[in-house]
Amino acid sequence: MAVTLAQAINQALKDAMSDDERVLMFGEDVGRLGGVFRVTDGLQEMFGEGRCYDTPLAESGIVGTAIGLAMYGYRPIAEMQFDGFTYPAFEQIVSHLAKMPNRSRGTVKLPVTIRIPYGGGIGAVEHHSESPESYWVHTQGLKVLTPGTPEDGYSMMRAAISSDDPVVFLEPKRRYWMKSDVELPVETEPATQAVVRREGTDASLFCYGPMVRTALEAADAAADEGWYLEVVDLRSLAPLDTPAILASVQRTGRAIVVHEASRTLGMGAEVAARIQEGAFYHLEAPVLRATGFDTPYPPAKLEEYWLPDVDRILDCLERSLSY
Amino acid sequence: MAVTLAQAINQALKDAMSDDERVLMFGEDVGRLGGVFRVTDGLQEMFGEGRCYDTPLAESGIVGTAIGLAMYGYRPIAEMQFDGFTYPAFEQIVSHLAKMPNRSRGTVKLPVTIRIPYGGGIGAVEHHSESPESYWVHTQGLKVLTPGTPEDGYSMMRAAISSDDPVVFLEPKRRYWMKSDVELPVETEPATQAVVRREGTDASLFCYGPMVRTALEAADAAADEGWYLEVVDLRSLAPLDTPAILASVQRTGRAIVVHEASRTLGMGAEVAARIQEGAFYHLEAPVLRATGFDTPYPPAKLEEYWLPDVDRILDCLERSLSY
Amino acid sequence: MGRTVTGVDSSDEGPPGDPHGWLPPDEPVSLLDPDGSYHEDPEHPLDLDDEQLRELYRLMVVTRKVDREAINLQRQGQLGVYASCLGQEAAQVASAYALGADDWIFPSYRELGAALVRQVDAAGLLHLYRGTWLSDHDPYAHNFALMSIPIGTQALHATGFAMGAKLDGASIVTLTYYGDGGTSEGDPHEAMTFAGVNDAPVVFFVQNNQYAISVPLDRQTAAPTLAHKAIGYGMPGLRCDGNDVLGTYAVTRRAVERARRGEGPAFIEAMTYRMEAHTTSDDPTRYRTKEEREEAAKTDPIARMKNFLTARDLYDDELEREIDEQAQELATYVRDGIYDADHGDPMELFEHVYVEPEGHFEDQAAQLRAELDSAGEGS
Amino acid sequence: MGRTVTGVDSSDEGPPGDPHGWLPPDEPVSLLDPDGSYHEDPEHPLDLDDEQLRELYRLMVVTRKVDREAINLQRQGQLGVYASCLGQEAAQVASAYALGADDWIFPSYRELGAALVRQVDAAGLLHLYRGTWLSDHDPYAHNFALMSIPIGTQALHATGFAMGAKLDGASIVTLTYYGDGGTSEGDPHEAMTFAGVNDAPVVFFVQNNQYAISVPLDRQTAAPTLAHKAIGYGMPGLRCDGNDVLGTYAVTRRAVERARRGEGPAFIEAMTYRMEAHTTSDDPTRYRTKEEREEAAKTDPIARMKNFLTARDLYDDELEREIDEQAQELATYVRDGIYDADHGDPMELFEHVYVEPEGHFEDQAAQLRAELDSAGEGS
Ligand SMILES: Cc1ncc(C[n+]2csc(CCOP(=O)(O)OP(=O)(O)O)c2C)c(N)n1
Ligand SMILES: Cc1ncc(C[n+]2csc(CCOP(=O)(O)OP(=O)(O)O)c2C)c(N)n1
Ligand SMILES: [Mg+2]
Ligand SMILES: [Mg+2]
Repeated sequence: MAVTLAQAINQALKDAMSDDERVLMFGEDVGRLGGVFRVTDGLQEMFGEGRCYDTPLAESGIVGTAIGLAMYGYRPIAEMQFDGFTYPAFEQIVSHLAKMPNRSRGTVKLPVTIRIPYGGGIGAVEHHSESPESYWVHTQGLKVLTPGTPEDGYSMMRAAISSDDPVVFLEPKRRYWMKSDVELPVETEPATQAVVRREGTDASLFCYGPMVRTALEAADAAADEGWYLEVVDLRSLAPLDTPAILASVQRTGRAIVVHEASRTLGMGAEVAARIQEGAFYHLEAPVLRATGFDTPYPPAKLEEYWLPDVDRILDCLERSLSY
Repeated sequence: MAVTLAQAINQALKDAMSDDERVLMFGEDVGRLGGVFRVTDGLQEMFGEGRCYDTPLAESGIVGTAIGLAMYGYRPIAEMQFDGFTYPAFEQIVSHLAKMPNRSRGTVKLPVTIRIPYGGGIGAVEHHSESPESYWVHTQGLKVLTPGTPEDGYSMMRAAISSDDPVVFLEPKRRYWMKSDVELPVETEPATQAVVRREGTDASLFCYGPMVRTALEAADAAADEGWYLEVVDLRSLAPLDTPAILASVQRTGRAIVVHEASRTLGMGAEVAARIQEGAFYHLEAPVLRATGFDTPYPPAKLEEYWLPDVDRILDCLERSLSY
Repeated sequence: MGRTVTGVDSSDEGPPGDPHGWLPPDEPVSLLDPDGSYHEDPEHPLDLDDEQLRELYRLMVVTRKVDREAINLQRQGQLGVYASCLGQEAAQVASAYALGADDWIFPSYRELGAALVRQVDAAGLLHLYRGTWLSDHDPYAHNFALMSIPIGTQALHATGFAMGAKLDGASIVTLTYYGDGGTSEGDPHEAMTFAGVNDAPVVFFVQNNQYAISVPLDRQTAAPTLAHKAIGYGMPGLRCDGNDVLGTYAVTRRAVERARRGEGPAFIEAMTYRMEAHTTSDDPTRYRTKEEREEAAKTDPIARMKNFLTARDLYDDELEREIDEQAQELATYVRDGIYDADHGDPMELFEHVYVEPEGHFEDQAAQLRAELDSAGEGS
Repeated sequence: MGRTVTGVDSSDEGPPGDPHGWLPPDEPVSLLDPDGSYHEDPEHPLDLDDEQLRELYRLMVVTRKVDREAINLQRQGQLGVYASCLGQEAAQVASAYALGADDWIFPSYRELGAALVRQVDAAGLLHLYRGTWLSDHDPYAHNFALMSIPIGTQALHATGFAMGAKLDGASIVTLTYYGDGGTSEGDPHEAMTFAGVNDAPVVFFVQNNQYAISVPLDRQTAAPTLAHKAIGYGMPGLRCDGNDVLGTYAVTRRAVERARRGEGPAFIEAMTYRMEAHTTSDDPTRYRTKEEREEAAKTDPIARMKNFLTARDLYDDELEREIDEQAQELATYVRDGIYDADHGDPMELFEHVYVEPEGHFEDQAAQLRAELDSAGEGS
């Protein structure tokens, strides 16, 4: 059956809410409207206004009440409408959601899932195309997951909701309409493991979320030229599956990290740092980064020039091979 | 004259406010109290309640009104009382302070300085010892400066206030009482350049803010063992002085980055990524990181175990030399 | 009709300790009925001459025309998205018109009407929605700040600016727009707090169009009205019929002049209705009925002003033609300015990040330059 | 003297459209004068028996004793810092006492008195200030949430918890404490908004102790009183003399029971005074006079309750001795629990970050282990 990423996540929400009545879904416009991307479509009808509801327009309120609901015993899923609108909730996420379990010496569990549609490439206006993952990954105490396929959309969302730890769940919005042929429910690899999406010998491409497809396309293009790229979908940005990353580089000797976020202190920095720490003698070239630039996210008409694409990845490959 | 870092910053504020009546200073308790660290001591007396004033307890309000004041033509300096209390202002900093000049195609300038006492080691309760620099450095459009000496405290603060770009000015609070023998005013190297604090041949220590002194102590200790470390004070975290970083590694062949912030996506990740990108063939060992752990900042009695110190730096040196 | 708004009068020197003078009236101030009949209100005398009355009408008609053009442009793929102000023309035009030339406006993303009062280049304004740049007008040329998308954030900029004007001794008032949904965010709360304690000359103008995307007003507050929030900050909470251009003008005008006299900020709730979808990406059939929408259309702000002018003999076919032509002209101008407008130079992405660049973009700019060159060669 | 608080009575079914019923009274409710004389108030009958009256007194005295002990411990270098509740004992004890056993408290960092009502281990509580861990009590054992340092943030947790209780059909009310300064932050605003629209059974209890560190109330709001904020969220804004343990109890009790009946949230402003420095790190001589402090001491909450009990023949030397002994006992217990208490095991730093650890700390934990071992060897 052809399932889009948005449908897969929607189904995961439905199944989780059916299986466990402590699961709640709330946020701006998630009720009657079904979310601006329709990811929560039908939930309010199925589970009532008590379990799927529209909140006031206040993101700190959404996350802060999620924490209170979780303390009570619920398992809240909170939607932030867009990446760029999570920032009002920053304090609640960083100072409480991430830290309260640790603060409490483990007596308070916060099984909260924060859903965030993220990334660009959809021609949107400002603040609707950002990639804020570094903010969450640098914040200790959170798990940060991001699916790159509809299968993972379903399976990783179920894992996020079942986790007793707070999870930031980043949904690559430009892939919401990407389809897979799959029967739901489906269970993929454990959510905190990286997965090799394509094996290769000449270099490793590390990618996640919206860039998984792009990386696979780059690998296709490279294969046409006789270069075989291994594509590793990181899936979990925190924790980061360092062993899988190192294993791939040990096979290929070269690494390129791909992400939409700006380069400086994007995930590429951390992946590069870990690779050179852990596989120093295996590296035949520096770890390179095919990323967005160190400028604010551009206006829609210029985003194609800003976002990493197959060409930028192949440029990196060329540079890597030149060492 | 013996001047502490706190006094040097205080003098910089006074001199800037004397020189330019558009400079304002505000925040929580900066007026009558002179700030919880007395960094704004005497300003309200000298310049009146119009130019140095206490705000309501609301950090988003502090930064948001700073933006409006800057649009009007003032040069506001806003104090966030502690690192851990900047988060309510996150949206105003990330979505407006950093982006509005770019958004406006350069017609709107925001010469705002956000002063943030940061870092640990003072035995404080939770939220008072954090090192949030990665959040600001990953946010494109901000300049992020941090002095490691009283001289720089004065000179870099003057530079921050004179800059037409928004500056996040991170003050290493555990060094507020550190003294230098210096006559003020003093002008040190340009604020966005890294400075070699001590020359060496065997490895480079990259540090900033509170860790400058620690790195120098480590270099002393290493010298006793016959190893000569070059100590580079980064000073400007955004932009990062990559040429100076690479030049040092080209001299020494080894690099260790030191910071209090948690390791994952701390500044060490970016510095490591740039070094291996830019000086791949010069590296005799991986860039190592002597940092805080990937856990929330610890309670006061355990902070000595969490914070990087001379021993942790020397451990890194030993590992580096073992390659 | 329209209980008097106390607390906004300069003669009302009662301390805020007397809360009753500061509470909103039961009914919003309204001078024009939906059919266009006019009520005298001694508290709100009209200081508008015939030309100005016609001007208010003209501005509303032009706004509607350009708004429609923008929707068309979006349908034709020329804009990525657009947030219409259909039905809110009176609220925007009247409030902006109540300001003096030196006063500043801090809009959200829906204030085409206010922008047109300020003669902001409407084609430039739409570049935000086209995505050719993030904004395209000089705020200092029109005292009209950039449009602000993160909800409610601009209320703080307006407050800070007003604090600055006051400190500088300038006779400038600021007015900021946000929506009913926006009142739930923390920023407008902090803005009103700052404005209150600093007696800042700022007017918080909320267009209560009943919805925040799909979420109706009753999910945003349990307060009797949004204007009731004002007293919690020690400022008057005013209400007006936002579809009545005269009532809205009168209420805003008094608040603005009061602020200018140094008597502090005010909050205005303008009752109106978002007749279009939230944006062109939205599907309002999912959350409201056709009937509701049709009912709301009966309160149309433009029709009633036309009736009013007609009754006063201020409206005739010639005026109609003249205004229609002007509206068409501006719509055409906007169309021409947007249609197939150049996407701009990608290299500009590196140009405005810092006022004082430090050269650290050079490698990334070079990378993009090379990418552009090789794409050019390839194509 | 204490105008009646309307709007909190279950018989008051007036719609929120009638704002007058929801506005705070001119004077805070007070049943006990500073000299201890008692006023009957039909709106606030006391439902407390003699034992309970004595219990309130006992709790205040014990709170003050332990508070003093904590200050001593800080002076002796045993605590890093401490935020005293001196002068606020009545506000805290009375409000916490007004709750049922299943109700939850969401405190800030100053609520020793409320914690003692809940029999939270006071030595455990002080570990936060000692720095031996970030908190050291089980919230579920006392229905007392962890202390919260980021100002006002806990108001949202209390609201979410109350929303949960309501959804679950449980008869649980939550009460959250924050300060006058805290009312300026965005979070309490959002909390009151959420509470209002969800009719959540939560009581927002603000201890207006006149200062936020050095900043006096008039820099936080231009509103007539903090309680005026409540109407902007459609809930009653109540005020009480926070140094009057009986008035505070009565006002809180009604708000709590009202919430329990499903009639929604309430806001209480308890007027009190922070008699100590903000924390032991603070120097209040920089911003307030000795005279002001001395004036405030005259309204001491404990002295007046003692007079009241004495006048009712509920107080004698024996009770005094008994209470003093109890207080001394707890103070000694706290002292013993804190003095030179073990700093804990640094390896614990890795233990609670995640409930479901993923093993990715192993290398860092090993690093610390090695550092500890080598330090052990070295010393
Ligand atoms: C901080 C933030 N959160 C969410 C959004 C997404 N969003 C855009 S408009 C809107 C509704 C705004 O409603 P209202 O304030 O009533 O203004 P209106 O659109 O009706 O003019 C939302 C939720 C946003 N722009 N900013
Ligand atoms: C978000 C945040 N900003 C700043 C601080 C620093 N701070 C701690 S207590 C305090 C004053 C609080 O005043 P108030 O709310 O009146 O409570 P009180 O201390 O008087 O009980 C401040 C500014 C903080 N803890 N959290
Ligand atoms: Mg609206
Ligand atoms: Mg206070």
